[in-house]
Amino acid sequence: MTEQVSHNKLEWKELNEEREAVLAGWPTGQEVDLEEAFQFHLKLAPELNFAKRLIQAKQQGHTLAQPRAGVAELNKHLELLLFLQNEGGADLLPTTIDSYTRQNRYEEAEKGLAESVLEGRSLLNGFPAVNHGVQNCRRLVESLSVPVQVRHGTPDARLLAEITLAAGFTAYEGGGLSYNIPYAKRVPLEKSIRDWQYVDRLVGYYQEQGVTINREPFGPLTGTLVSPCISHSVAVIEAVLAAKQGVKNITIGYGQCGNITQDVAALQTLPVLAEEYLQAETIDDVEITTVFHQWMGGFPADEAKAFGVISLGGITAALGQATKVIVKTTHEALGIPTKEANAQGIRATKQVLNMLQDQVYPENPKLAEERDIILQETRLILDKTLELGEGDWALGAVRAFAAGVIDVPFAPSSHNAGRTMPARDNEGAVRFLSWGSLPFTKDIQDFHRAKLAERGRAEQRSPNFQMVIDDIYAIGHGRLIGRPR
Amino acid sequence: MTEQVSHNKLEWKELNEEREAVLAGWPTGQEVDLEEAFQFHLKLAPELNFAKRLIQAKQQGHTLAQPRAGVAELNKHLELLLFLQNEGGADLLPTTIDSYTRQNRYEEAEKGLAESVLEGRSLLNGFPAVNHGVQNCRRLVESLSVPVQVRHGTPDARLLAEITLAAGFTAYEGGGLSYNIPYAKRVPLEKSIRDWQYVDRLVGYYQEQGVTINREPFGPLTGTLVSPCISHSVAVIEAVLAAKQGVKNITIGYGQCGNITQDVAALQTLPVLAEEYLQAETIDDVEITTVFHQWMGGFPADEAKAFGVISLGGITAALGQATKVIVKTTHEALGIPTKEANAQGIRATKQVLNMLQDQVYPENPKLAEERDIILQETRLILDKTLELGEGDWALGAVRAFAAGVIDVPFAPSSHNAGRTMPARDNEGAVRFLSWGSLPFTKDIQDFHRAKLAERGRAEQRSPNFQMVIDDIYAIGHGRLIGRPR
Amino acid sequence: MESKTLVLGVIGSDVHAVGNKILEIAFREAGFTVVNLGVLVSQKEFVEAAVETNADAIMVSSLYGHGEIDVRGLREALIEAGIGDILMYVGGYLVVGSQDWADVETKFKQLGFDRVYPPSTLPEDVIPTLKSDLGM
Amino acid sequence: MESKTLVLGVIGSDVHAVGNKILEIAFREAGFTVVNLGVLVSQKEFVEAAVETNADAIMVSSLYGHGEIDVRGLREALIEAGIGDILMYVGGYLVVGSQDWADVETKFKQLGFDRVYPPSTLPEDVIPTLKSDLGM
Ligand code: B12
Ligand code: B12
Repeated sequence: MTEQVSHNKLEWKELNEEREAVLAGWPTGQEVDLEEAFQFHLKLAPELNFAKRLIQAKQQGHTLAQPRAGVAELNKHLELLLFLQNEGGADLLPTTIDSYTRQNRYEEAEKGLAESVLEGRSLLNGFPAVNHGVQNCRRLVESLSVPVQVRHGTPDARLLAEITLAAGFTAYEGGGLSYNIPYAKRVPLEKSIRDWQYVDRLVGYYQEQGVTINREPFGPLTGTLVSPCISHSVAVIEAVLAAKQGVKNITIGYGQCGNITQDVAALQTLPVLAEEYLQAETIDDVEITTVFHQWMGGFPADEAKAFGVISLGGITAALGQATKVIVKTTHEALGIPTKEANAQGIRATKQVLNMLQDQVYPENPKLAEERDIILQETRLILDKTLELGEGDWALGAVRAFAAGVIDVPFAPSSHNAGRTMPARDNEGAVRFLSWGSLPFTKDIQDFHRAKLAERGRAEQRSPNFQMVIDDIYAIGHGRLIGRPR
Repeated sequence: MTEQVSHNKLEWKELNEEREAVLAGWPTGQEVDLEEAFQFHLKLAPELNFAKRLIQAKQQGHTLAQPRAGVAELNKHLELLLFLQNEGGADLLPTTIDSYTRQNRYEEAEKGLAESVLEGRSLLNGFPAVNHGVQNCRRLVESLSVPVQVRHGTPDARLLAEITLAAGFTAYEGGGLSYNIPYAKRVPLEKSIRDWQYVDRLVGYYQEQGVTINREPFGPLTGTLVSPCISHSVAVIEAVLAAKQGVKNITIGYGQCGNITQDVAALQTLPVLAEEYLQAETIDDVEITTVFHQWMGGFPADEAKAFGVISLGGITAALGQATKVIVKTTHEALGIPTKEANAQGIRATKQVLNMLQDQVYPENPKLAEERDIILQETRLILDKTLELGEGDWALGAVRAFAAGVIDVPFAPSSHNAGRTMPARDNEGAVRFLSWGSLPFTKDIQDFHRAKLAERGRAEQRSPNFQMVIDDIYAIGHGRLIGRPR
Repeated sequence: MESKTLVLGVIGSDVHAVGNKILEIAFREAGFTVVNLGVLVSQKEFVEAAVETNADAIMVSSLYGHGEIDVRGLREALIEAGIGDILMYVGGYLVVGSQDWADVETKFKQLGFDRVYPPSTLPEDVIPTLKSDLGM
Repeated sequence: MESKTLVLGVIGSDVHAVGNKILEIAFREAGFTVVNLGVLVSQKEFVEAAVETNADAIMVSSLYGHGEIDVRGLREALIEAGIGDILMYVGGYLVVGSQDWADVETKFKQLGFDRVYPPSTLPEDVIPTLKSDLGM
């Protein structure tokens, strides 16, 4: 595929043909009626609008708690969401989409749904919203008393967006980079970026009608030792790409790494960078909020230990003043959680959020240094990306991934260079053992080298790939750093 | 009772008569044979000695986890401790004594024990060690692979100490102030101080034979909004009193208040103050370690929320580098925990301790300010105490409590003035709404006034007793600060 | 309306003082005359105080788990003192561990209490019932 | 001793890549020739790769919960391709949610797998068995 992408705003009128094809992708596409959808949204109580709820929380300085959850059947899914709202005290709700839908395999999703009904248990790992269609999905929005978001992992999420937004969902996760590199193998970035521009343009169109939909690039990427500079770079690019299509309410995210100082620094720098690069594009009417994901890598199988990991995540979110936190469950290492386990994760999280509501991580030199490193690294990556794109962020992103200027560790995509290798330093912060082609200055390279050498000395081994493997298993085995045993 | 106390070392020889009377307090007293006990201790594996284990942890910079636990019957109690060691991963073990024994009501304890055997469930809230006697208790020490401590709340703990130390326990909690004021109503301080000097002298005598027993003043006192300056003052005085009797290994404690900065400052200042006042008495051969108690006040009844509170306590202990942390359970607000719930509390705590093992709370100006306040306040109290005691800490303590110079909130003792009233400030730190007769300077009084006025403004109410009541219920109801709702 | 007198205390070897202080304040604010015996209160002290103050009700707390043992015979002692039909409430952590609440309630009603309250009780959960039981 | 060839991959629409990368490295270090198909691998790709490389065993991963659906017919496809008796292992989170492991194991054995592994499996838990199954 040739590099046809650009970051320019799509003309709504020119999308008509494409929209028709998209909506024809599955029979439920015919249910989409934009005019009717706008009316529905405009009549929706303000407290059910995700974007408004986030702005309110940001102003109040509160951190909101949101679970992940989705099962195949509509009634069971609604029951699940009501349970998380009423018994869990969730401030925001999700609808997690199954993996067939994420790969646009609606036939397989249909089969999985049918079998789930038959067996009386979900054989799908999420809610197949496309198969359920607009009217069914609307039952969710109408039955809940907190806002609800679509969460998935779909490289081509156009039909899913058409259907769920028309159904009244007010937030939509994903992006052309973050829902490709960790979630696909061979989808070209040109294609996923363009498909997500469609989604962003659709959201921008809702915005033009006075309906604000929240958009959220997927922060954690592969969830496994992703350095802040990598995920921040992706988050900023997707924020710019979304804003270019008229999106006005964006939540940028970051997945907990485990060193509290690094995590707080990451949360603090995230909006700084987004606003800086938006402003450089002379965009200044976008509301930016942040999301912190509780540890996204391997979890301990023991539920009590999992509660420890979950609480540490909640505490870090509060101290770093994230606008919302995505909550894990004590079943993380066991399988898709029961609704009870899911509600427990929310309640443990809310207890610590509430207790720390009026506390922030105190400003200190180590925190400032960590912020400085993240800012420097991310700017190096982003500036190089823009240079490669000759001023165009979409083109730049494609070329940056091809060149390894952005390079996500452990990603399945063949369009990711895969030459970086992260490892924890002696205090558990995520550093680079190999930085591949990340455009780091010599100073920064030396910084990483020194940090890992320090750990190496403490462990009496030279920094190597075994450290990485040990780090991958560490939290699951009850520690942060994979020390030799 | 006239003020007969002094802090001088008791002559071992002169204790003989008293020891005989004490040992005659219950038939099992006759089992005590000091020579035999020393032999047992001297042969004990070093990893079973509580004092040695603490020194090791302090040197390594690790925080150890210790539960509370005790049931009436010996076999059930052993089973419980083995479970906490093997399934909970406890680094240190307790033996929590029942409340009849704590009031020296051995007859009632005997009845409770008999009924417990009959009913097949513990009717006592702890292990009646005196009734079980030396040889039975020794089975515990011999069956465990980590050190074990006696934990109780006994104003007159002489017989309990004779029996449990002879049985091979290597740590003993309590003190003449901390096991009187929160645990008794009418016991004169002169009496409890003298009775605890007996215990300390006994420990000192073991020390002279080469057997180091760890002593731990009870840090949290009433567990409810106790300002660090109060508990630090009591801890330092008891450390000095113990050291004067020849105790060489002391763990001083503090109960979590909930504002992380205040809690870390409290942990950091605790050994500073202890060493300062010990040195002023020219004592410099005492090994000081610290213990942090997870929140000691009312807990949430919901287990998931309780896990949040427990984890926050574990995290604070790690960031404040306590030598050990006393672990709560998710059954705290339900009743004496099952062994499973107890083990879960330990595992959640150990997960966060391990994850934060290589992280400390970063040095910062707010932390320094908090330390400074605690140091100033505690020194004012301690210096006034010594002045009242005319250079004698025992006498000073008695007079300080009488004068309200030391004054523990919510204490049941009639020897406590009860004129201080704590409340949380706008960030949740515990301050004074009324400081009664605490010898605070005008600056410090103004500091507390300003802090509570700030909260008052945020809540649009003037600081008053309703705030205190709201704060008492707050954590149980899912928050730290008792905001009006 | 004349004020009713309550005798308040934590029974046995129990030293949990915080709830007792809060109850004292709350009952007083609700218009009762409160005779608070504090913690570590024996059966004898409860009976004597009730007789001496001509009390309308006795409010027993037990938090530490031995309540089951400590309250046995209290109703009988009141009968003996000639005030056998005095209203008597109990509240707190009444047994060791967490047992089925219905069983605990039955057990303490059999032990002579008119009403039995779990530990999560707030003063406002009790006061209306107390007033109605006392015909206020 | 000649090296044995393993075909490795994560089946279906599953993108969990981390365990797959670790297994590749571990099997290689243990002396196997590893053909790693990565994530998002169809049954067809497994069969073709096994035939083409004359593989000794197929190692299927499924983490995302749809494994149960995705592996149906794989053994039959191998039979059809003439390598019906090839050794085949499966591991990961094989079903949605956490079900009784014995049931899961039985289910996947019926689906044609020689050995079935739960998610907590470490490479060192598998390699000895694999070597012995392959007569190494
Ligand atoms: C603070 C505390 C302490 C402090 C007490 C300081 C002091 N002198 O007051 C200290 C640390 C000294 C302490 C000691 C002990 N404690 Co304690 N303590 C607590 C804790 C954490 C909070 C209690 C509290 O103050 N709550 C706040 C007040 C406002 O609530 P409350 O006391 O429950 O009272 C309210 C209601 O119960 C109700 N209520 C109470 N009485 C009555 C009466 C009537 C008539 C009515 C209508 C209502 C009513 O109304 C009150 C106001 O809302 C509780 C657990 C919890 N709740 O989280 C354990 C707890 C009560 N303690 C317990 C125990 C066992 C002990 C010890 C034996 C030590 C041990 N083995 O762990 C010793 C006992 C010492 C003794 N001889 O009594 C257990 C009791 C277990 C059981 N019954 O199965 C508990 C439940 C903890 C646990 N899960 O193990 N404790
Ligand atoms: C990281 C992660 C992700 C990352 C993956 C990034 C990437 N591209 O690799 C992201 C965030 C993208 C992700 C996405 C999703 N995930 Co995910 N994820 C995880 C997580 C946290 C860790 C996985 C991991 O890397 N572990 C570390 C490696 C080393 O271990 P491993 O993968 O288990 O592999 C080892 C063993 O299983 C074994 N093994 C594996 N295969 C085989 C094969 C053989 C033959 C043998 C012998 C052994 C073996 O050996 C390996 C090495 O030790 C797990 C939960 C957990 N474990 O804590 C969930 C988990 C696997 N994910 C899950 C789900 C459902 C999803 C999603 C559908 C989203 C959702 N609904 O929540 C999507 C699926 C996307 C897709 N189409 O596949 C579920 C699966 C639930 C179930 N089966 O019931 C889990 C269990 C979480 C949960 N409890 O809900 N996920």
